[in-house]
Amino acid sequence: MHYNYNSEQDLFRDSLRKLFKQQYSYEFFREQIKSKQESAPAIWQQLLDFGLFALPFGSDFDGLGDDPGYALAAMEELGYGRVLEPVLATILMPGALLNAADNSSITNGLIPQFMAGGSTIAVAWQEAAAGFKPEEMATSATAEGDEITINGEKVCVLSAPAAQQLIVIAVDQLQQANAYLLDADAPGVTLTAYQTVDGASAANITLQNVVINKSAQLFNSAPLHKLQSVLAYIHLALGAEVVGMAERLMEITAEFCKTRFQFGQPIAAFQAVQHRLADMQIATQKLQSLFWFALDAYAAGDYIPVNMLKAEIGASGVAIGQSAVQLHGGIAMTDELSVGAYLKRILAIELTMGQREEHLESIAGSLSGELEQAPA
Amino acid sequence: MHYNYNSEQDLFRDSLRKLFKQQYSYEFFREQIKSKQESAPAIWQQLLDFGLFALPFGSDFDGLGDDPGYALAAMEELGYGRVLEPVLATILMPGALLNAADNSSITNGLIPQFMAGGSTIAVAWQEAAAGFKPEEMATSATAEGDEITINGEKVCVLSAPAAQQLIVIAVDQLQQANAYLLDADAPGVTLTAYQTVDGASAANITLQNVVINKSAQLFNSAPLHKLQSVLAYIHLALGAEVVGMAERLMEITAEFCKTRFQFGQPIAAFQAVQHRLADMQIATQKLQSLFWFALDAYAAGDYIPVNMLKAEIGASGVAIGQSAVQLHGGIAMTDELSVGAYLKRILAIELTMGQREEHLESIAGSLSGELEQAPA
Amino acid sequence: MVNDIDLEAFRQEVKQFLADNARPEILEAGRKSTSAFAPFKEVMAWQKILADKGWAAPSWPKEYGGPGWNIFQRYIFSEECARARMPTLLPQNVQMIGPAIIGYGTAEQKAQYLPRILTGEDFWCQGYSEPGAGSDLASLKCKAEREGDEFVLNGSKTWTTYAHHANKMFALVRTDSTGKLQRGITFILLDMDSPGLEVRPMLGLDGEYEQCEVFFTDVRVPVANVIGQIDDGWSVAKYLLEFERGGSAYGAALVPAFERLLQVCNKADNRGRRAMDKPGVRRQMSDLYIQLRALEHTEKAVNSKLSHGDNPGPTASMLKILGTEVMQLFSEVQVRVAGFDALPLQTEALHVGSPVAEIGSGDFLTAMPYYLNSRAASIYAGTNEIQRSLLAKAILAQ
Amino acid sequence: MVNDIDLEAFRQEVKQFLADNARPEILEAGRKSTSAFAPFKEVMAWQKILADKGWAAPSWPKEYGGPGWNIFQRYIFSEECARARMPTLLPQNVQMIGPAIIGYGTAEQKAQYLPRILTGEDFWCQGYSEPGAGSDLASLKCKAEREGDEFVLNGSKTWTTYAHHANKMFALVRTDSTGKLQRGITFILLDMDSPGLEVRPMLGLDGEYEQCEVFFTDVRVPVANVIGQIDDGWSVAKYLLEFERGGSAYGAALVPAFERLLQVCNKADNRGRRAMDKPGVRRQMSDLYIQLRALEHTEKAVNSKLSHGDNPGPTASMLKILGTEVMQLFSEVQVRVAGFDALPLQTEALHVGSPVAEIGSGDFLTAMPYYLNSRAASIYAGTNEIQRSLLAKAILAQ
Repeated sequence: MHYNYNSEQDLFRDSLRKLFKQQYSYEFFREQIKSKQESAPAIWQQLLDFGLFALPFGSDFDGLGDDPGYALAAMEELGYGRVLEPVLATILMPGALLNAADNSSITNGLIPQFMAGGSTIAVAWQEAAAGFKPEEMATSATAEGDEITINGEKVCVLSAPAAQQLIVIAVDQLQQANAYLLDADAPGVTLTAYQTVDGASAANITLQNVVINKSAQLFNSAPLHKLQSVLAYIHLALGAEVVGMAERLMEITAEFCKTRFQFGQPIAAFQAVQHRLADMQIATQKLQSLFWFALDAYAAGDYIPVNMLKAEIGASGVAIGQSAVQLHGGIAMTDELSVGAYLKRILAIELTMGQREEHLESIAGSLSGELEQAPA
Repeated sequence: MHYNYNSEQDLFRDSLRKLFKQQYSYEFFREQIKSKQESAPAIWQQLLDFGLFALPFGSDFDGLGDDPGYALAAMEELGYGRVLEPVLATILMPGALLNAADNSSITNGLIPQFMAGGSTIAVAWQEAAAGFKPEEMATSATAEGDEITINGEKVCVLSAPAAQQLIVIAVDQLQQANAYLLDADAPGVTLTAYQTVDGASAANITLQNVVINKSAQLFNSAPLHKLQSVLAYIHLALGAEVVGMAERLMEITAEFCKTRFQFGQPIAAFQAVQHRLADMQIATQKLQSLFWFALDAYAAGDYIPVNMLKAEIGASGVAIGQSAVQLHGGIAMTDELSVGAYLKRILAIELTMGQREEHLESIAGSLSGELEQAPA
Repeated sequence: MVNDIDLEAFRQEVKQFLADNARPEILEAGRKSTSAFAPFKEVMAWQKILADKGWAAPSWPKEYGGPGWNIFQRYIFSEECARARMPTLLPQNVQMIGPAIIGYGTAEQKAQYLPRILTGEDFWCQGYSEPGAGSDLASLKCKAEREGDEFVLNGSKTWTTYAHHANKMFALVRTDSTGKLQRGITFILLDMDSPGLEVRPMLGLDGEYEQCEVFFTDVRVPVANVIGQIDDGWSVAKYLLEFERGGSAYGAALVPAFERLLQVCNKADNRGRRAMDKPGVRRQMSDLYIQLRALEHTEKAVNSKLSHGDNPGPTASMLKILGTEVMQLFSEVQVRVAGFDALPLQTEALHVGSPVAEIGSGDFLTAMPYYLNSRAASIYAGTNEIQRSLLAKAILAQ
Repeated sequence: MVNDIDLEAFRQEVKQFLADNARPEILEAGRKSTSAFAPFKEVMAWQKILADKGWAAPSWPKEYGGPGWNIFQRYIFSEECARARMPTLLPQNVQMIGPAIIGYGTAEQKAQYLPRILTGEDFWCQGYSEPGAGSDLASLKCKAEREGDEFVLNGSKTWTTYAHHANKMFALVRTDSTGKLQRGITFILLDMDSPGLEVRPMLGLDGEYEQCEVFFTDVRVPVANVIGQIDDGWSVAKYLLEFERGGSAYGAALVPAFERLLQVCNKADNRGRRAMDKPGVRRQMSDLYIQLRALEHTEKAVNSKLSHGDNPGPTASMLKILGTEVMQLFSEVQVRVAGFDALPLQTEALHVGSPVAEIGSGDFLTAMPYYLNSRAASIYAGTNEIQRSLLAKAILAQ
């Protein structure tokens, strides 16, 4: 059990922080939002130079992914700097799925290509009614002979508008969840693209009788177990991002309270302000503590603590964002300051991959002995 | 819709307040607790002189119960003064059941006798596992020929140790709930008596093959509807008591904060203290508002708002009690001040006749169109 | 006292009027409102319709154009407007400057301004806050120097909602800085097209322009435009602030909004599943419903104790806290029920008459901007921290 | 650094020792503890057993009798003691006066007091608070006037837990009232059987006597009993308070308590129904579990950054707030799960060795007194309001 990154990860983190501090100002962020560009080529290239494609992959592929700490350190910095670059959507999510895949007819060729930046893949996971649990997806993958036909509707598929390929989570005739690779422009795929409230590029996707080859199925054995593992990885990544945001919001807000004068003194002199700051600090610490706990458990194959981290984002995370706005007052209601951009991102994360209440229910299921993880 | 008692009820309330202020000091309360007497004969006699037995009964019996305002005004004052006298347990609960009863072979004789103070009756309602909803009771009433056999276990039957008769809520062979009158010393009735944490006299009761006559059943028609109506009446009474307690705790606590000095000033000078007082006031107002809303709806036969009042006791009510203790500091942890006695009573009410979470579930059932009240 | 039957008849009369007069673009503006400030053009058109009927200012005394309703009628009117999803009238005219002129204006000022306030021919914005004077309003610095029959204004204002739509402003300006901060403030009226006045709209969190900064450079305003006494504008402002806090009926708007949300929660999807079947949604809706009813009946209880036109005093602080916090709770529950539907940014689809198609189920177009804008509710009109201190002061004074 | 396998072996060693040494009356005292203060006689017997083993003071440096464990071992030890339901050692000896003497005592004082603190031959109480000096401790007035080699004490103390059981007291007394409040306070040791000293126990909310008032009338104490410098007792007290706030491992006690509660929630009744099947219980347990784990890992994270014997400084305030508020949350969930079982007052059945039968299922004998006593947790050792202010001060100093 440890409560910090290792020194190499810390160095990595410091480099990213320096990069974003120097080149990713809030002014820059605003321009990106205005121009509806989630990725800035100059920044993205520097991230690739840092070797970000190595993050989700294991040593088999000369990646760093056997220790998720590198990826999480990156996510924390993306959160801290409120950086829009789609590392999670275009590297970590598809990368983790490919890394977990045991269908070598796909992985042998695709992974090296993907790691070299030669393929952009978006992951079509969530559904409006069915939510985020792989085993509950309504999207169907019907096998017949050598072909599989996909039907369903996916929502909020991040970075989909620019993707060449999609990985779609669907259930087969036996209600067994799996992941399927397909071309983004395959017949029957329809995208409704949009910018999200937190500045990402996304699409809702309709899949109508999309026919793919049987070999496009990522998992041969224990598919649900692997999907749950990737899901936990995504939850951890979102958790790291929120931890980074919480840390930055603490700094910004404390600084503001020291310099904003009302009634002849800095507002930090008021007990109500002090106590709200204290509560923000405690909430930040809770998220940090749950993050390390979840990471440790994840490594041991126990994902309930990851649910706990994700659930707490919906309480402590949202509270930190809202408190930061409240303490800043009216100015935080405009895009003149970055505070609102953090709140929007935190709330979007709460609405993504299972809300607090859904995770509370999963935890209760585990506590009451009803819920078990899929066997490996 | 009105948000106050009528002038006659206000006069009644003022009289009770005066009585308790003059004769029911906290010192007196402590003595009652120490001697394990929930009722003080001198006080009780004065309450009877006020005509308290008229409260639950309608005009058919020359009672005041057609307008529940009188009973609720009394409950509010019992709360305000933190008075132990068992008005709810020995007058309102059995009285409301008898008033609702349509078995004239019981009511004709018993009601006049009861109103004259000639019979003490305790109501055995709640069960450890099954809770408080009449239709969910596990206690069974099995009819055969002219006899009914009662089996079951009741908990926290208030004022049972001194009662001559019991009214027991039980379900018959058709899972239909009803109320049954029996002698407290009937064969098969076993009491485990105790003082409750809030100073009441109570018992857990085992009913083992208690045989009664068929005529001991209170309700011939629409028994569940009548039981639900009495239940709502009890909830309203508990709500009134909490409103009275909240009002008193506000006064006590505001006064304390003005006179308790720390750091060279009254603690009321601290913003944290001020804001907690403000939150107590808002919580008190919410309970008051829900109380009037519930009363109005109760009169119209809609009991969901009564559930809302009871549910809010578990949030706002408990918060007021806890905040009062917190603002008083250590001294509230002793029995030197009355604050703790109020908190204990509020908490006991939260644990009685359905906790907050159970009522939230009932309300959700109603909102989602699942739950309906029993037909009249 | 009006009895229940009268109220029910009144409710029917309101319903009928709304049904007869709800033009499509006005309804669309109501449906696309994401804050207390509805789309400008359409809400002003609606105000004109109400003014013609004599219903534009429910809380005004009859002699100035109010309909003479009691508190329950006013609540029913607000509730039915919200239920029909009419846009809420902008508060600046009828709830702010109107009561100020009624309370403190001269006969001439009343005659000059009130009719155009009612019809919306004039639209007023509020020039109170400044960059350095938010919660601490009394420290405002925007200077008005007397030159003969005129004041010359220099300085700036901020958080001036819809200043870019307004032709008039009521403002607090500093006419004396020698004494106590609250002294030397004057309440003054001015034209937005005055030379030297400049408006800069600010982009809000929801991607829209509601709030503005206003800059004054040698702006000349006649002394006759002062409301109340020179240097005594604080009295007018305080009076108005309590109106602003206490007067509005949050519950009347939120209860119908809750009914709509509940309807969506009870709708089955194509697999027969309803949001209301999820434990988390059940519990949130259940608690929210309690808070809403507590708010509604607190508003009714408090207001029913006031005579017509009375100012609620410190109780206004409680209504403001409770109203805004229940509103925020509603916005949080709604955005969670909306889920993925809340994520697409739909600024363009939100414009009245927009040809851009809505993304998602259509039930939650406003859920996210409403959530974001609701964050301002605990900041505007005196932060809820200030309100709690005011409320405590009243408690401790007893 | 100790690796995982060592820790597991250590855990087994602790478990074994506890199993071998848990005498029935000690276990009963653990099971009947309703606050941080276990039944006196039995907990002191348990301290003696631990002292014989060398485990009575896990956080003390080895040279003074500590076992030399690292933070993870200490956490495991606390956790296993809680899991076995051993009574928690009274904090006054090992967590309070011990560290004070280790940090500020002379060699003679260490030799004289520490061994008997460890074994419990001496039991110490804490004379800090006074009727007029609670949160504002520095305003304490209990006077100590110098007469030759002695101080003469007059005044009173309150909230002196278990003073009626103690033979020793460490106290803060006023030796100079001319300067700043924090100056002129002296940390002094005294005997409880000193002439002129009187103890009055106070009845607690739970019906038990834990807290006492102590009155001093010309009580004579040798000057040699001062710890640290005369007039500089504030430094000692501050040092200790941070130990008191930061040192204890709330999570280590609460996680096993949660496990027991969960077991009860998962138990089916005779109709096959479990508390865990109720939506409200599910949600409360689920959230509580998150809070507990967050607490546990915050304690471990903070403490693992401290070297042996370090003082946690302002972070201690965070640990105190988080620990006590999660404890209170636990107590509230537990009392709700207990339901009717929490209502009987069972003061007599709670005494160790009592012949009085327990009422109810037996799972919740302590639920209500524990709930009530937990209300003190946000008051004692500096209210949580004070802690929040301290924490904010640290945040703002960065």
